[in-house]
Amino acid sequence: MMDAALFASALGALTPILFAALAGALCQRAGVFNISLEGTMLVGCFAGVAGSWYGGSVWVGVLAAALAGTAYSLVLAVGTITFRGDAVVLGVAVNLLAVGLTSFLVQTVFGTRGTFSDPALAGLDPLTVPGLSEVPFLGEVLSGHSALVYLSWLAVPVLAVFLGRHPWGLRLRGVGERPEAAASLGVPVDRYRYGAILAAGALCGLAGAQLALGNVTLFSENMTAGRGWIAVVAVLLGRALPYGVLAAAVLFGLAEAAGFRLQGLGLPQQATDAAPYVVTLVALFVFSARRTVKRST
Amino acid sequence: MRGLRTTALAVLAAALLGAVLLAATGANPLVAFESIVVGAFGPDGLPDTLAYAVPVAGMATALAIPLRAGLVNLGGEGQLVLGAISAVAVGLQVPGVLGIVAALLAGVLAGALYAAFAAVCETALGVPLLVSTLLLSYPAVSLAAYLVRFPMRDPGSSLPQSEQLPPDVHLPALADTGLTAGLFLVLAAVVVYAVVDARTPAGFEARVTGWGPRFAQYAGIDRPRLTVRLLACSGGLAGLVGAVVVLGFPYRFIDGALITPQYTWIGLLAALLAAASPLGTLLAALFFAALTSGGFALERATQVPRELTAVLQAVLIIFLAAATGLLRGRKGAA
Amino acid sequence: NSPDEGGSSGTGDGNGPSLVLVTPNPVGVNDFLKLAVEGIEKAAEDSGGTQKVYQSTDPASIQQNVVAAVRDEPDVIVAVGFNFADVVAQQAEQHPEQQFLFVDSCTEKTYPNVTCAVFREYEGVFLAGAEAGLLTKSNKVGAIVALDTPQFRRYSTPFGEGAKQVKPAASLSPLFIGGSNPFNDPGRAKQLTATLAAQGVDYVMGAASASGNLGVFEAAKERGIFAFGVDANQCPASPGQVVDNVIKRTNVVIADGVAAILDGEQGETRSYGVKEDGISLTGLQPEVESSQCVIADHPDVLEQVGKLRDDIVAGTISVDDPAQS
Amino acid sequence: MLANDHVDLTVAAGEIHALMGENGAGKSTLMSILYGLLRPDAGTIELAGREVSFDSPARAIAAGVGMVQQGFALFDSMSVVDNVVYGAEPTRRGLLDRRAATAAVRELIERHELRLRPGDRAGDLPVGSRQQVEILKLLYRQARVLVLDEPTAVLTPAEADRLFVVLRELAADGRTVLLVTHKLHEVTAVGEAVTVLRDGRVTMTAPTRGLDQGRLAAAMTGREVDLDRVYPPGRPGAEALTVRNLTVRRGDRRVLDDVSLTVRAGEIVGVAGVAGNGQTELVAAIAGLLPADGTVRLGERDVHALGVRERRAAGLAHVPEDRGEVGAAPTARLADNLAVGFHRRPPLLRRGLLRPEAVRDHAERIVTRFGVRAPGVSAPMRTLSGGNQQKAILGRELAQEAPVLVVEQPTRGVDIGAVVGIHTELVAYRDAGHAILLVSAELSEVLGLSDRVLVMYEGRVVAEFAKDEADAEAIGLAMAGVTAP
Ligand SMILES: Nc1ncnc2c1ncn2[C@@H]1O[C@H](COP(=O)(O)OP(=O)(O)OP(=O)(O)O)[C@@H](O)[C@H]1O
Ligand SMILES: Nc1ncnc2c1ncn2[C@@H]1O[C@H](COP(=O)(O)OP(=O)(O)OP(=O)(O)O)[C@@H](O)[C@H]1O
Ligand SMILES: [Mg+2]
Ligand SMILES: [Mg+2]
Repeated sequence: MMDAALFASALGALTPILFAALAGALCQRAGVFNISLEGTMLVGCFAGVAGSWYGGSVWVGVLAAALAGTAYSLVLAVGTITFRGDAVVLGVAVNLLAVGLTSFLVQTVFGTRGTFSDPALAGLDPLTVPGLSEVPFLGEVLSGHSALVYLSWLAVPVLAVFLGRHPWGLRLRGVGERPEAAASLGVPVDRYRYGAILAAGALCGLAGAQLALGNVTLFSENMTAGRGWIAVVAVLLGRALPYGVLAAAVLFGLAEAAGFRLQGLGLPQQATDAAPYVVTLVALFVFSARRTVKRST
Repeated sequence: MRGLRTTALAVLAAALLGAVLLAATGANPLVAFESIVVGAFGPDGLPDTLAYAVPVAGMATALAIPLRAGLVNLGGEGQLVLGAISAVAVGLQVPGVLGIVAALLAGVLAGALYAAFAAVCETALGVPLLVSTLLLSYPAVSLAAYLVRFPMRDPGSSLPQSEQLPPDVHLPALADTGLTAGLFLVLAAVVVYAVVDARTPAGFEARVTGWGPRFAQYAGIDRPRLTVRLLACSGGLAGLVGAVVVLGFPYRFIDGALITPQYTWIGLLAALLAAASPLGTLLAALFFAALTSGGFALERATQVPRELTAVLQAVLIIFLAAATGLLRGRKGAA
Repeated sequence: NSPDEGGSSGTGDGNGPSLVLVTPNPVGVNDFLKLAVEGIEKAAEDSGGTQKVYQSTDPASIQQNVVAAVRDEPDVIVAVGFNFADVVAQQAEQHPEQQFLFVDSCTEKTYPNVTCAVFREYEGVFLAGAEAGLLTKSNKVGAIVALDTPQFRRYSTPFGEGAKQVKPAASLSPLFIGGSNPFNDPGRAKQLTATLAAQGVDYVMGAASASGNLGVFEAAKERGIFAFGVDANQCPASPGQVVDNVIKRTNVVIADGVAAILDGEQGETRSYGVKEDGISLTGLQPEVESSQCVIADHPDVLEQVGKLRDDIVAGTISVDDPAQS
Repeated sequence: MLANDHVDLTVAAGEIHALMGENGAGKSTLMSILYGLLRPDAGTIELAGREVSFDSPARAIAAGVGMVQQGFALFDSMSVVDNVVYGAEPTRRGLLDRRAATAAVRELIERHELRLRPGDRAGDLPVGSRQQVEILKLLYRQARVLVLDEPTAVLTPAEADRLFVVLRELAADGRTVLLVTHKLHEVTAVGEAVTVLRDGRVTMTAPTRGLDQGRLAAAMTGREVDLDRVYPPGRPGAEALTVRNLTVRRGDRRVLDDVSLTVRAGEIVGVAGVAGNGQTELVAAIAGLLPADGTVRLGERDVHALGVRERRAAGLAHVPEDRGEVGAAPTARLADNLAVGFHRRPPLLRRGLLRPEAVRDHAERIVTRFGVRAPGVSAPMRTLSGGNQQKAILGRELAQEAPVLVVEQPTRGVDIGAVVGIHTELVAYRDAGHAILLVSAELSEVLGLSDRVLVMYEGRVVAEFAKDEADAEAIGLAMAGVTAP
C-alpha cells in the first residue's frame, strides 16, 4: 500500500516536527514548558529563505535560520526566566508575534505579500548515501534526503547522550526537576534554563530551515501550519525523552502518510485529518494498559 | 497598588514600542492609538468588544476551573465545537422556546461528557490529562467538520455549514448591539465560579489540589473523582459557550467559525495570566477582547497592515506576562 | 472626509463615490483576494471615488467588519467570498438604502440592494481537465484541493470530467489538504502531490491556494509530472511544470459590478463563466506565448480545447456544477 | 521582620560547634547566609581569617563551605550516585564518568558505614537514607566547613551516633562543623562549644564541657523548662484501632509484612524502629494513602475498603512524617492549611458556604493554643520555620478530636521547649480518652510517652514491651533485629 517513495517523503515531512520536538524536550527537561516551537520555527523558515536568497548559498540560509531561532527565543527566555512570566502565556504571544513579524518582513524585505518563492532560490539538495542508496527498498527510503534530515536523526542520540551522560545534561535535568536543590549545589539554574531555551531556538530554526529550504523551497506566511503544535504533542507523548520523542514523531508522520493514502481510497478528508491523533491516542491506551498489566502482576 | 503600577508600566512600555513600530511604517501613532481605544470602547466599538468578550470570557472561565486545581485542559476547542454542533442538532429538532433550553443543555452535556472522557483517560487509562485533552480535541473538530459537510449540511448552500435554526430557537438579542442573552449566561457562569471557588468546600478542595497533589490526597480529596468533575464542569461551560455562539447570529454552525477566532487560546491565556482567579480571569478576558476589536478598528481606520496589529498585540501580551510574572515573583520572594 | 485621511486611497477629488471592500480572510497570499483588491482599486479609479479594504480573519470579524462598513455608509460595499451570505442578507434587509456587491456567492433570498456576481469556475476547470486528458500518458489525472467542501469540489470533479470528455479512459484522483491550515501549507500540499505521483498520476490540478500550489509545483518538478494553477497565471512560479491556469477575473468582475450599481443596475445576479470571459484559461488568452506556460508548446491541444470552449459558450456542452449536486 | 539581629559567631577550625535555639529563632536563616543562599543586610563573614562574601552557593562551595539544608534537596528521579556528584561530576572524555562516580560514592558509603546502595533511586529511599545522601553530598565535595541544619532530626540514635563518628573524624581532620540541633544530649555528646539563638540574637555561647542543661534550655526559651517530666500511665479502654495482617508490597518485597496491632482508647502505643523498616508504610496504610492487604478497624467499623476521606470521617486523624509536601501546602496561607479537614462542617461551613471569618478564627485558635510562631495566619505556610510548621500541623490534627490519632515523628525538628509542650498535649489527648499510635525515631520519646512499645524490623513487628518492662537497651537490640528467643 505504501511504496518506498512515500516512506521517504513521510520521513522528510516529519523532520521539522522532529527538530522542534527535540527542542521542546530539551526545554521540558529544564523545567520550561515551551509552546513557542511553532513561532520560532516560522522565524527560522523566514530567516532560512532570506539567508539563502541574500547569502547566495543554502548554507548561509541554514545558519541564518539557526541564529534567528536562537535570537528569537530570547524573548521567551527573558520573559520566563528574568521576568518570571508564565511560559504558556509568553509562548502563545511569541507565536502570535512570529506570524505578524514574518508576514511584515516578507513585505519589507522581499516586497511581496504573503509568499516569496523564486526559481533561483537555493534549497537543500538531496544527499545520496554511498552504499545505502543501492540497497533495494531501504536505500530508496533512507537515502536521498537533505543534510538536515540526517542531522535530525543524529540529534536524537546526541541529545540522549547529552541528557544522560554529559555533566551539563545531568545538571539540566536537576534544574528541571528541583530548581532549588540545584541552586543549593551551586548550579546556576537560570543560566541552564537560558541555555536550554536558546538551544531549543536553534533547533527550531533548523526545523524552519528544513521546512522552507528542504521540504519546499519558498517562504509563505504561517507556513508552519501547526507543525510546532504537533511537536508539542510529541514532547508530551514521548515524555520528553529523546527516543520517546522520536517514536512519537515517527508514529505521527506514518499515521499522516497512511491517512493521505486512505483519502485516495475514499475516506473523507475529515477522517484522515483526525487519524494521526486518534492513532496516537489508541497507541497510548495500549501502551499504558500494557504497563498497568505489567505493574499489577 | 504596586500591581496596578507595574501593569500600567508594562502597557506603557508596550505602547511606546508600538508607537516606534507604527512611526517606522509611516503611520501616526496617536491616531492609531486613538482608533484602538475608540474601536474598543467607543459607542460603536463596545458592542463588538463585548460580543467577542462573551465567548472569550466563557472559555477563559471554563479553562480556569480545572486550572485552579493544577489541571490543564488543552481540549477546550473540541469541547466548544462539540457543544456547538450538539446545540444546533438539538435546536433543529426541538421546536419552540423549549428548543433554546434543550439546545443549551445539549451543548453543556456534550462538552461535559467529552471533557469527562478525557479525564477518565487519565484517571483510568493513565494517559496524562494534558495529552488526552489535547489529542481528543482534534477528532471532535474533524467530526463536526464532517457532520456539516455531509449529514447535517445546509441543503440551500454549498458551504460547510448547518441549516439555520428556526427563529424561535434564537437567543433573545439585546437591542441592536449584536449581543444576545448569552452574555448573561456567561456572566452567571463566571459568578457561580467565583462563589464556588471562594466560598464552597468543593472550590476549596479544588484549590487544595492545586497547592499540592500529595497534600490533597492526604486531606482525603479523591483526586480521580475531582479530576473528572472539574473537567466535566470545564467542558460543560465550554459546551455552553459553543451553544451560546451558535444560538446567536447567524444561527448556525459554520465550520471553523469557533476555531479561527482563537476563543480557546485567548481564553487559556487569560486564565493563565490571572492564575485562574475568577475575577482576574474575567478582567484579562475583557482586556484581550478590547485589544482584538481595537485592532480591527485600527486596521479599518488607518489601513495599517494587519501584520502590524498582530505584532502590537503580541508585544503587549509579552510585556503584560512579564509584569504579572514580576508581581508573582515578588510575592513569592517576600 | 478628505480622501487621504486615515490612509484610504483613491484618485478621486473627494466627491466621487466611496467604496468599501470586505474580505473574508487576510489578503496576504490569496491571489483571489489580491485580484479583488485590484478590482476595487480599479473601480475607484474609474469612478473617481475612494476605496477602503477591511480584512477579516474569522466569521465574527466578518460580521463586525460588514457592520462597520454599513456604519460608514459608502456608496457600495463589496463583499467577496461565500462566507458573507448570512451577514449580507441581514444587513441588506436592515439597511435597504445601502448597496452591496456580493462576489463569488449570493444570498438565499434576493434583495433589491444586493447585486451578486458569481463564477462558474467549473467551466474553466473542465477545460483544464480536457488539456490534461489530451496530454496524460498514464490516463490518471489528479487534483490537490484545499478542503473537501462542495464549493471546492468545483476544482476537482470537473477536472476529471474534462479529461474524460477527451479521453474516456482517464480517471481522477482528488486529494484534500485539510489539517490545521489548509490554505497555507505548501509542505503538506507537496507531500500530497507526491502521494498522487506515486499512484501514477501525471497531471494535477492544484487548487491548494496560491502558496499551497507552490508546493504542488515543487512536487511536480521532483516527480517529473505536471500541474495546473488557479486564479492568476502561476506559470512563472515554476516554468516548465505548470501547464495552464484556470483564471478567475475577480478584478474585472468587481470593477464591472461596481460600475453597474453606480449606473443604477441594482439587485441582479450576474454569472460569469467562460462565455462572459470571467473564467478562462491562460492558454486561451492572447498573451499565452509570453506566459511561460507549458501549454504554449502544445498548439494542437489548445486548438481542441478552444473548440470545447466554443461548445460551452454555444451551450452544446454543459458542465455540471458540483456545488449544486 | 528581623530574623537575625547582630549575630556574632566564631568557630575554631577543627571544632564541632552546636547551634541551638527555639523554632524560628533564626538558625536556618543564619546558616543560609553562611552558605550564600541569603544575603545579610549588614555584617561580615571571615573564613580562615579572610573576609569572604558569598553571593551564591557556588562561591561558598568553591570556598570549601558545604551545607545540608533543613528538609531535603534531592532529585527523586536520580540515583544516589547522581545526586551525590551533581554539580561536581567526575568526567572522562567530556562525559560523566559514572564508574568513577560510583566508586567514589561507594568508597564514602563504606568508609562511613552508611546503609545506602549507590544505584538506588533517591525517590524510593526512606527519609533516614535520604538524609544520609545529603551528608554524602558534603563528604564528596570535601567541604572544609560543614553546615548541617538539623541533620539528626530524622535519624535514629544509632544512625545519629554513626553520623557523629563521621563528624568527629572530619573535625580531627581539621574541618569545621556547624551543627544545628534541638537535642541537648547531642550537643554535649559531640559539640565542643554551643551558641544559643533567641529571637535572632545570641543569648549564650559556651563550651559544652560541664554545661548545665537547665541553663541551656533557659537561654533558649527564656524560662524554666521541666526536661525530666515523667508522664503517668494511661487507662486503656475499648479497642479503638485494630490492624490485622496488614501487608504492603513494593515490587517483590514486602515492605510491610503481616503486621497486626491494637490501640485502645486512652492509650499511647509507640512504634520504635530504625528508619526504613516499614513504619512509614504502616502509617500510610492505616491512613488509607497506600493500598494494602489485611484489615483496619476503627472502633467497630472496618475501614479497610475505604478511602482517606471516609477514614477521616470515621474518626482518624493523621500527622504525616513529611510536612513539606504531604502534611501541608507550603505556598498556601497558614489559615487555609489549618482549615483542611474542617471545611465541610460548622463552624467553618454554614448554609453550604465557607465563612472567611470562621476560617481565620479557627486558625488563630490553633496558633494560640499550640504556640505556633507565625507572621500571621494569612502568611504562606512556608514562611514559618520548620518547627512551627510541625506545630501547626499537629495542632490541626489534634483539633479534629478524632478518636484515633496516628502520628509520625511528632517532634521532629521541634525545639525542646516545644517538645515538652507537644508531649503534654499528646498525653492530655490520650487522657481525654483518645487512642494514639505514635511512630518516632526518637527512642526517648517513644519510651517516655508510650503505654506499650512495638518494635519494627524489616516490615514486621518483632517485639512488644509494656511500659514498665521497656528499656532502651532491649529495644535497641530488637531494632537491630536481635530478639530474645
Ligand atoms: N473527596 C472529594 N473529592 C472531590 N470532590 C468532592 C469530594 N467530596 C465532595 N466533593 C464534591 O463536593 C460536593 C459537595 O459535597 P458533600 O459532601 O456535601 O456531598 P455528598 O453527597 O455528601 O458527598 P458523597 O457523594 O461523597 O456522599 C459533592 O457533590 C462533590 O462534587
Ligand atoms: N521567606 C520568609 N519570609 C518571612 N519570614 C521568614 C521567611 N523565612 C523565615 N522567616 C522567619 O524568620 C524567622 C527565622 O526562621 P528560621 O527558619 O531561621 O528559624 P529556625 O531557627 O531555623 O527554626 P527551626 O528550628 O524551626 O528550624 C522565623 O520567624 C520565620 O518565620
Ligand atoms: Mg530551621
Ligand atoms: Mg457525604
